[in-house]
Amino acid sequence: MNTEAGDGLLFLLRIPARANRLKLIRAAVTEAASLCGCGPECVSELVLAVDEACQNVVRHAYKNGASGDVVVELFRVGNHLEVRLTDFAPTVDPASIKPRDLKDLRPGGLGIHFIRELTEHAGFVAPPAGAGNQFLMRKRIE
Amino acid sequence: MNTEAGDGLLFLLRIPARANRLKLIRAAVTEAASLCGCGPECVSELVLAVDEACQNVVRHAYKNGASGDVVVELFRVGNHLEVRLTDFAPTVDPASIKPRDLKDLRPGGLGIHFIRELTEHAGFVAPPAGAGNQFLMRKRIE
Amino acid sequence: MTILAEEKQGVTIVSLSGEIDLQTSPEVRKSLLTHLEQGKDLIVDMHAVGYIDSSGVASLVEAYQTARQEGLRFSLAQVGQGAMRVLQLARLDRVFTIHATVDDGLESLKPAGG
Amino acid sequence: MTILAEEKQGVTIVSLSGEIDLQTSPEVRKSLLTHLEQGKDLIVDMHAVGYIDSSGVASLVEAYQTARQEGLRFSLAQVGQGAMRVLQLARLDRVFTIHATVDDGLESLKPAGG
Ligand SMILES: Nc1ncnc2c1ncn2[C@@H]1O[C@H](COP(=O)(O)OP(=O)(O)O)[C@@H](O)[C@H]1O
Ligand SMILES: Nc1ncnc2c1ncn2[C@@H]1O[C@H](COP(=O)(O)OP(=O)(O)O)[C@@H](O)[C@H]1O
Repeated sequence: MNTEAGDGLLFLLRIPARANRLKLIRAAVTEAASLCGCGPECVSELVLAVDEACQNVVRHAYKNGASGDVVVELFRVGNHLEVRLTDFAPTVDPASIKPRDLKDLRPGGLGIHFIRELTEHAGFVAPPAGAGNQFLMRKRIE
Repeated sequence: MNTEAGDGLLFLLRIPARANRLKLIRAAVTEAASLCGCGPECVSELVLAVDEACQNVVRHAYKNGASGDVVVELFRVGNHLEVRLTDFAPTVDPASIKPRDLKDLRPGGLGIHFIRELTEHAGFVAPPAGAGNQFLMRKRIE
Repeated sequence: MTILAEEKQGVTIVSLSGEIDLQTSPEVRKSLLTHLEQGKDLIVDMHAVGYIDSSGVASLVEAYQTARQEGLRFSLAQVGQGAMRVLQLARLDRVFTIHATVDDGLESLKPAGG
Repeated sequence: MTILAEEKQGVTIVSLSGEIDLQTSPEVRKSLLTHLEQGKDLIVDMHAVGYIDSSGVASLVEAYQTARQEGLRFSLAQVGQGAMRVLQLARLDRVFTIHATVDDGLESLKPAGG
């Protein structure tokens, strides 16, 4: 196993939750995941999952013109990478978040489905004090 | 002027101060500076200045096997970018930091010189509570 | 994101290059829909797409559906490995017509028995 | 960082590609010094260097100085715009011999009147 990066925090990135910042987030995740020994496919999958989850913060958590930051934290925990996305928007009811039936062909509604397919685990956890939501994803390093 | 990113925090990146993390830092600075309308040369210059300052944290602030994080914050302030690098190492005496005479040809000792050439302003400022040092750089967006 | 369009044998070929994400997909969507308004079949050359996310996929779905409504043929060509993986995740690899090359696409759009 | 070496006309040509930074410069340094131990003139092909920082420059300076001590010629070839800017910042653009191409470098290392 690649030991370029040991257990613990790989990075914490706080950034305004806007569409034009997703590229920067992807760049950071790409570098950090590569450093942990993720192969190219695993890196792409993690990058897409994080991007989709960040998009949801941009489009749904901050809505009706509200804006704020998102905090992306990437940790290495043994042979897994753990991503924590924190926002400062009103707390969401996790039950309201469901993937749609893919047979019903229409634009949109794929993000949650992608995240579930691309990670071993994904879901909301209790947000830290002062935050609105925290979304946690876990993916095996491969 | 490019208004893709307005005044304020572009990103805050907290990351272990290690040589193998510099690439990630460079990627983040590249994306954020480009977003602010910096041209390719200005981006490269800022990236090099930030890299050199981070290297100094890795090699000099944390020394004798000590380790810790560095926090890279990039702000847009009008037509300037402002970088604040914070470490949690013992506080340095700014007077001890001098560029060397370049005529004296030897490997090393170029970082401070590069930083001064590449930025409009660079120097230590009072660190926030709990931190060891904060190094501030300012560069015009061009 | 760079979007180039040309016409070949009466078919519009739109070549996308760069990263299609939440920031750039509105451009892609608008460009595809505008080209479809010309009433010609459309092939999207995907070979230079380095990244595509769900919002990019949504733009393709919308163009696909618009084309069908207008009785036009819509297909993709030269889909790279990364983009193909995303289309598979979206279960669209069997919905979209996907050609190995733009020329294959043009060939298959030719009137039969020409 | 990829480091490739070959020998041409009795000269070692080391081609560096990728980013030379605090993480990768020790490799570059070691490779250049090891090649110099073979007692041959050395040309560093820089065309694929996408990034170089002060630690990378330090590796080049050390190789340059080692070569001089050993009475060997050390030069750079095909230095890209970005790397050249960094050498200029370090005031080394006038210290190092810099060739437009590796072939130019080989030509200038040929014994005179051959
Ligand atoms: N971070 C979030 N905050 C609030 N609501 C969300 C969040 N993420 C997803 N949702 C809800 O879940 C739905 C499905 O999300 P998704 O599968 O990503 O598709 P889309 O975003 O295209 O609708 C969204 O339409 C939204 O109602
Ligand atoms: N962040 C820092 N903390 C402590 N000392 C520093 C720091 N940055 C620079 N220095 C001191 O200043 C000197 C000059 O730094 P620099 O010009 O970057 O060259 P080099 O790091 O190659 O010696 C260093 O050798 C070190 O003693």
